[in-house]
Amino acid sequence: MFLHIVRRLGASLPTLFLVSVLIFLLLRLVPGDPAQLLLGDLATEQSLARVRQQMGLDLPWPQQYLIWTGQVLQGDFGRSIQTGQEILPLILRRFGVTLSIVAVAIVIAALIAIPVGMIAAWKQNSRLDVGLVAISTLLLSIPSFWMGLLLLLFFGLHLGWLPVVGYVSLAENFQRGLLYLIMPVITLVLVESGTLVRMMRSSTLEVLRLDYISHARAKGVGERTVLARHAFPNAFGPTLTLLGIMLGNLLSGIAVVETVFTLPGLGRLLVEGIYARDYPVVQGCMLFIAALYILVNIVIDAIHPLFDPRVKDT
Amino acid sequence: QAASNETVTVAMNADMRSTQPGVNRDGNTDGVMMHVVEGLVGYREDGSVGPMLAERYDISEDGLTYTFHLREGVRFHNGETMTAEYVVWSWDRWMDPETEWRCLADFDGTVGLEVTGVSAPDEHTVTMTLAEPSALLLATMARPDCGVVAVVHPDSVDEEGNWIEPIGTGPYKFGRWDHNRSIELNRFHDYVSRDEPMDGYVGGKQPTIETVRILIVPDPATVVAGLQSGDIDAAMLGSADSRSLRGVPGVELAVASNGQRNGLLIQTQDPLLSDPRIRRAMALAIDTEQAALGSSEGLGTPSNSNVPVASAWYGEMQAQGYEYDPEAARALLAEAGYNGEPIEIIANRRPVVPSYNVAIIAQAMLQEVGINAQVNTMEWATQLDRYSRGRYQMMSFTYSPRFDPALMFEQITGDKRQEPRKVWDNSQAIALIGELSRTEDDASRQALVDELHTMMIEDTPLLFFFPGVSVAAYREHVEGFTPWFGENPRMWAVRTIL
Amino acid sequence: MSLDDASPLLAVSGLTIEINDKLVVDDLSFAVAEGETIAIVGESGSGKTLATRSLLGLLPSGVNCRVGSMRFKGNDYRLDDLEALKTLRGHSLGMIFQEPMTSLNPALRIGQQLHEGLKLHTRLERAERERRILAMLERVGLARDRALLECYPHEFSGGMRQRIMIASVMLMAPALIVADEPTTALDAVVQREVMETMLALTREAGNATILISHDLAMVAHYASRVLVMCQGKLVEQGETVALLAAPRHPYTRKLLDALPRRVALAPPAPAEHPVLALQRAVIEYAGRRRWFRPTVSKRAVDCVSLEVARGETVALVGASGSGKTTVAKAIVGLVPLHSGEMCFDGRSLAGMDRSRRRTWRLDCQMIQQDPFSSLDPRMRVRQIVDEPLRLDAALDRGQRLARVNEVIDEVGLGVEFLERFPHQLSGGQRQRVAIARAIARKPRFIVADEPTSALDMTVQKQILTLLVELQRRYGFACLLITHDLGVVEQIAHRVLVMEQGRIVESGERDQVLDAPRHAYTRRLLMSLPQLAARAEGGFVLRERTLAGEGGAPT
Amino acid sequence: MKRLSLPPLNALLGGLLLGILVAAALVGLVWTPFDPLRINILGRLQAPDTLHWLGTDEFGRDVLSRLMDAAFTTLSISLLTVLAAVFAGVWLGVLSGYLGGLVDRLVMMITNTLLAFPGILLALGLLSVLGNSRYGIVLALALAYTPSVVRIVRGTVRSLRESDYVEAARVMGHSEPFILARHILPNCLAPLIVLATSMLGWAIISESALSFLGLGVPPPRPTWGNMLAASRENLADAAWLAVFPGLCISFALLGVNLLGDALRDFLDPRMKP
Ligand SMILES: Nc1ncnc2c1ncn2[C@@H]1O[C@H](COP(=O)(O)OP(=O)(O)OP(=O)(O)O)[C@@H](O)[C@H]1O
Ligand SMILES: Nc1ncnc2c1ncn2[C@@H]1O[C@H](COP(=O)(O)OP(=O)(O)OP(=O)(O)O)[C@@H](O)[C@H]1O
Ligand SMILES: [Mg+2]
Ligand SMILES: [Mg+2]
Repeated sequence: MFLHIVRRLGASLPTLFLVSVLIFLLLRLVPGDPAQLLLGDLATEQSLARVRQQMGLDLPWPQQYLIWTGQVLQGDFGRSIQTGQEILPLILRRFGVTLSIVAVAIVIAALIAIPVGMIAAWKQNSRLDVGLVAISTLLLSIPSFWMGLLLLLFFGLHLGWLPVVGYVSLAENFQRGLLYLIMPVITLVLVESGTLVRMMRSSTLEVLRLDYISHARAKGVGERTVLARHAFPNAFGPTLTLLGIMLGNLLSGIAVVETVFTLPGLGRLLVEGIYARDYPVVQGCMLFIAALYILVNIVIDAIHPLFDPRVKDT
Repeated sequence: QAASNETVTVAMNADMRSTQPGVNRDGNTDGVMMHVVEGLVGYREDGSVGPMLAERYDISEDGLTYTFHLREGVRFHNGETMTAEYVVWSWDRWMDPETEWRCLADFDGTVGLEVTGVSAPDEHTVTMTLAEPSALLLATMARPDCGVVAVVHPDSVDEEGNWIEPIGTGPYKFGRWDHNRSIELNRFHDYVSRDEPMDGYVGGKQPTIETVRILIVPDPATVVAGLQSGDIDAAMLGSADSRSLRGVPGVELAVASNGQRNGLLIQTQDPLLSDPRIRRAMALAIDTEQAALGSSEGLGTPSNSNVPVASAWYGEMQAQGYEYDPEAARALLAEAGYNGEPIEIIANRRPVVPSYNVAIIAQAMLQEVGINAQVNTMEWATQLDRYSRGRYQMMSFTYSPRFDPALMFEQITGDKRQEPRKVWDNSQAIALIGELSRTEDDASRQALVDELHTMMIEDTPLLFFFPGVSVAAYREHVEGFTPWFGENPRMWAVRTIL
Repeated sequence: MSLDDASPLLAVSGLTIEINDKLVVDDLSFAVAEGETIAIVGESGSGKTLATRSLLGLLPSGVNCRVGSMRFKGNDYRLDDLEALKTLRGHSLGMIFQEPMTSLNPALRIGQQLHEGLKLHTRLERAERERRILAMLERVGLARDRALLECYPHEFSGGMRQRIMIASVMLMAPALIVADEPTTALDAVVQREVMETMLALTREAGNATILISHDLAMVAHYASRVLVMCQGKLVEQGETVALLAAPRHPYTRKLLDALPRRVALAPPAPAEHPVLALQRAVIEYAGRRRWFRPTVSKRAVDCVSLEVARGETVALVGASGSGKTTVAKAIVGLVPLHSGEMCFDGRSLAGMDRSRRRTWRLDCQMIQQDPFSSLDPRMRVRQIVDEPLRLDAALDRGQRLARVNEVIDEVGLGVEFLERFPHQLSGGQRQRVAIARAIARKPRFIVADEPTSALDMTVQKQILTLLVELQRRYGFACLLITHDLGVVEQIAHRVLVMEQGRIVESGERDQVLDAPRHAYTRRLLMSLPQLAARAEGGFVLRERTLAGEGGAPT
Repeated sequence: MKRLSLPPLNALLGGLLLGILVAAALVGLVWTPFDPLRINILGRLQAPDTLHWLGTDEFGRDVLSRLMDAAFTTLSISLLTVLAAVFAGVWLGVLSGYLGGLVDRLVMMITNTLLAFPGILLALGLLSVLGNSRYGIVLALALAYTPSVVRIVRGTVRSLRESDYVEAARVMGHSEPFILARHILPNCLAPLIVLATSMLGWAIISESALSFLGLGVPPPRPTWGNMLAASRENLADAAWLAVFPGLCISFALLGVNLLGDALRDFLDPRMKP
């Protein structure tokens, strides 16, 4: 399996290359000059030229690209134009924040959604099922930033139970750190579990129709075992794929949630980088995210056969 | 808030850029650094220059030699005593092109002012010589964006000359910097204060708070929430955000005008807008008072002047602006043959400036007299790009504070062919500014400032409506957190009571 | 064993199932004695599956209204008492399902699935369970190999999976086994083998069996009693021999009529050239291309020659995967010949110019195996039948419409079907539409690839009759592909037997069927159960006797 | 277990919700209670009352009028996005699925690249290039969604290409373009429609999220997203500014989701009579 992953990673190199070219071009085409932004409204031609030269922004694009990729290949993502920080550690630190939220949220969402979805399917068309489907459709229809705002208003301001600003990492102070994670995690859990419940429900329905479920029942297997042992592994396949996509999207796309809760995550780093035209930061983030996305998908593909042995053959 | 004066948490909307004053900086960086480092001189509350590390200074008859007499007993954060030797060392470091000091060009003759030599005749005296007399030396030295030409200890850099961390003489020592999250400043217990009362960045400073925690919170709504919940003790806010804090128990507000100027830039080279009658019509169409109050939650002070109201240079003359006269505006438009051609006003929605509000309100008023104004919001980076290329018709823009009137006018005036970002291209004005920067006598300077103001109002290359508004919002146990001409908080004046 | 046994193993009475106010099983009562094998036959949709599933409380969700009771081993159960029925599952009542591809859980190793039942119903140690499982696997004809238990279902063929299914049910030694069309999805030879295995096992264990099928001839072989269902009702039941000899209900008679019977066919008129001739055709499928490795191509058809004359039907039979469909595809131009020659009216296709080749294409039509996937689900019947006519430039709209009406009538569907969509038709009706589409342009040659294997017996009969009738009218040459010798008996003039891409036997129909020379042909024939018509009416089971009886089931 | 008939209910409810919003959008094109852009400095931040049913915003603009105006902007952007994505995706998907070979590999490489760029990021990047005009957003979001369309169309085309009825059409002698147009494309429709409805939902969310991050449709033109974003400044004392746009977004999504579900059920062959 390890070898398989390595091979898939190798196969995704052309994609990464394309991604890097795209990112690079995209950024250069955007109006806005990092040097100008750095110096503000009083920049003079000389000072601008000096900053550009310092950042290597005065070189022709192909040369800039080659320098950048050359450095990246050596594991050096460069330094931020704005803050001069080294980018790779910066990305990793910010990613840690995002990851801790997303990972916790996805795990909780999956733990809730999978049994709920299966029970809804098992009790198809019952009142319970209709209720669960209605709730999950409702949750699905609330954008995360709106949900976050409402939570913030209620738990942070109205009840004052949870801190509304700042962030303390878990490593720093575990208990306080947890407090800062609660609302973002709840937001993501609520929003994502809607999708997951529906997915799990429909794939379970699909599976419950099949003969091997009847066969297991005919053998005298109890309903709980039928669901857990016979239906689950088969119904989980599509949900797993969805989880992968979701994870990929969340790891990069929770800029809005990070904005609402002012979390120093990867999404905000990217958005701020874009605002500040901090080329190295944006390039680094996007490349990192693309690689992450590819990696997540590969890993998901790799663990898929655990749930569906047929996949291995294709 | 366990005990009085223990810790105060201040919110700041973005992280600072570096710890090297005047090099890689922005307004926030300056704000933090002003707690850590000091220069020979600094700005007072009203934008005039006062001594800081210098006890006093003399200027020679010919205006070419400045002699600074240093205060005695001032210590660096590492315990060493500040002497003339360190002033010269610091100066040399800033003037070294390697350092990439932002203000290098302002002192090496590139722009005009040229310092030819700095020396230390004795331990407590520093002399500076100029190539030509200039009124701008002290004003430039006092600029926060130049890092007030900070006097720092050589241990601030390593053997190769790379910057490590500022070891200055300010009331606070630089503590911990957790990028993008928080900055900690620790009280400098051995700080020796001047005797005068606090005045702007100079005067007496009595740090009392042990730890100042500066929290980076980009989102103003969150700052508001944090102030309400008590997670944040104090913050400087824009006028719009302060509104929701009015009447909130436990939170107090204080308002002051600052050195920013908000207004609409007009591209005088635009085929349509090159007609002074149309520009004039716009000026007459806008009710300055309404525009100022409406876009600042009623906190701004209406003024068409380029000199902010809180400045020492703001006088009766500067209070003269445009009369609101929509009828006259319509007549002028008709005269100019304006025919409903669309005019684009570029604005941005950065939370720190009222750019968008000004544009929206101006749009409404311009439309009232038949000017087809259309607001187009852009991301700041894009707007700034347009600004620096001069590619716009109109633009809602906020100028960052300058303390000296010559610098204020220099911000807006210049030759567009050479510097497209300049808005007011008037050779007569350029000459006047040159004269202003050479003149030292206050009365003559005021006369020049007045003349420039009148010319600007006449020419209408841009429309100022009001200077920026700083709102200090703080929990009620915080004292001395006051807004002022310079926008940044001054924590050395703050104490807490429980 | 007979009905008047004092206490039967199972006695069902008043079983009624309703779906949306429609009775799909109507007051069904029957009994099964200890150790007896009975069969339930009836056309598709007659309620066989639902009736038997309800005994185990295994009705699909949404189907649940029922009345009825059953007496099993002296205890009474209400059929709507799911909890009570659940206690019977596995060790008392076992069920084997129709579709081997979906009856084993693809996510679990077969060892786990085999252990599961035993674990539930016995207190055996793991080692002992495994011993039994391996023994059972051997009994059903698989290797006694522990490694098998580690495999997943997808690693087995359909026949093997069905054997595993049977093993898993038999392991629990239920007193009564319900086998719902256990072999319909398998090819004839495998079907026979699986059936034999299953019944040998049940007989050995003294289990009673309910065998469900729509193939009367097949079940007659194995069951002592037959129940005939029609539209949810039990219309007739009795001892197999007696029922076959004297069917009373018209529906039973119709079922029996549908049995394949050899009929004399008018020999085709002699012609100068065969319509189609294939000479030493070789067809290869490109293997998967890999970088830096030679591409291995697969030879699906190896040097096949055949001829079909005007008005003649030639049957191509062979096991699954022997290359029959490939030959058909090559003829209609869907896959290219690797080598060899194809001639049309005595002229080689390779030498023809484009327009003549096109004429040939237009003159050659195909009827596919699966009526459910061969019609575009988004088109109305009229559009479907009209499709081939659109290429005939000589016809205008009106003429095309007229032809469509004519053809649809010829295949036995009324014009009222023209506006329907395929999903609104039954399987038989769909296949008629497919035939209408094929003959609409009056082609000279038709390839029919297993045209009836997806249909039930009665419908199959109708379709074949229709084909014979249409051939008589239009005189097209027909290449019929099938693995069902019953079909061959009914309509083919000549037979070609294929095995692994080669033709292993060919000849006149009677000659091949009565005196097969090749072992594979014999096996095929052996697996075809036969009922013979009696002179005095009714039918009797007939054992096929072949000259030089050879190959036994593996 | 009691049977509740769900499908008609969700179609009804979804249709109703979307219907109301679409009607509001269409009415908003020709008439709104007040001019949505007209500011009234004296009437700022008025709570909902009989004159301004949904209150006024920080410039005294009528919230109801703005919501109606925004409805058209938001819905038309989402719709255009989906149409553009479907149009581009179908072409690419068909080409790549039908032709296979080099074209296929090229198209798949590009789609994979785009997929590795998570949607909203791609939009973010593109928006800065294209400028955040309405069409910039449509283009950016469409580009982000095209890969999913390509994938689904390509998959369907590849499976249909070998299907029995396509072979039947080939045997009849029909040309490949004819088969493509008549048999393959129409049969891609069902999965496409289902995908398109969920994309409509994503587009509404994405447009709002972009506006929320300040990259969406530039104000003063209202969209639900930028109204919601702007409301944050006055969250504590003008909650209606946040509530109503949020509700509109949620209703639109709910409508789309419910309708999508109903459509999915309807198009599912198992549900057919
Ligand atoms: N889940 C279901 N929902 C609704 N109707 C059903 C369902 N299952 C079966 N039916 C209907 O019940 C009737 C009896 O079906 P059943 O499956 O018992 O027939 P069968 O005799 O087993 O047919 P076959 O030979 O095709 O397997 C049919 O008309 C069928 O359409
Ligand atoms: N497209 C293909 N690519 C590669 N190999 C193929 C392809 N189609 C068929 N084959 C192989 O060619 C051989 C002959 O297949 P073909 O479909 O002609 O058999 P068949 O006799 O029609 O079988 P069945 O009775 O199951 O329909 C088989 O081994 C099959 O696996
Ligand atoms: Mg059945
Ligand atoms: Mg075949």
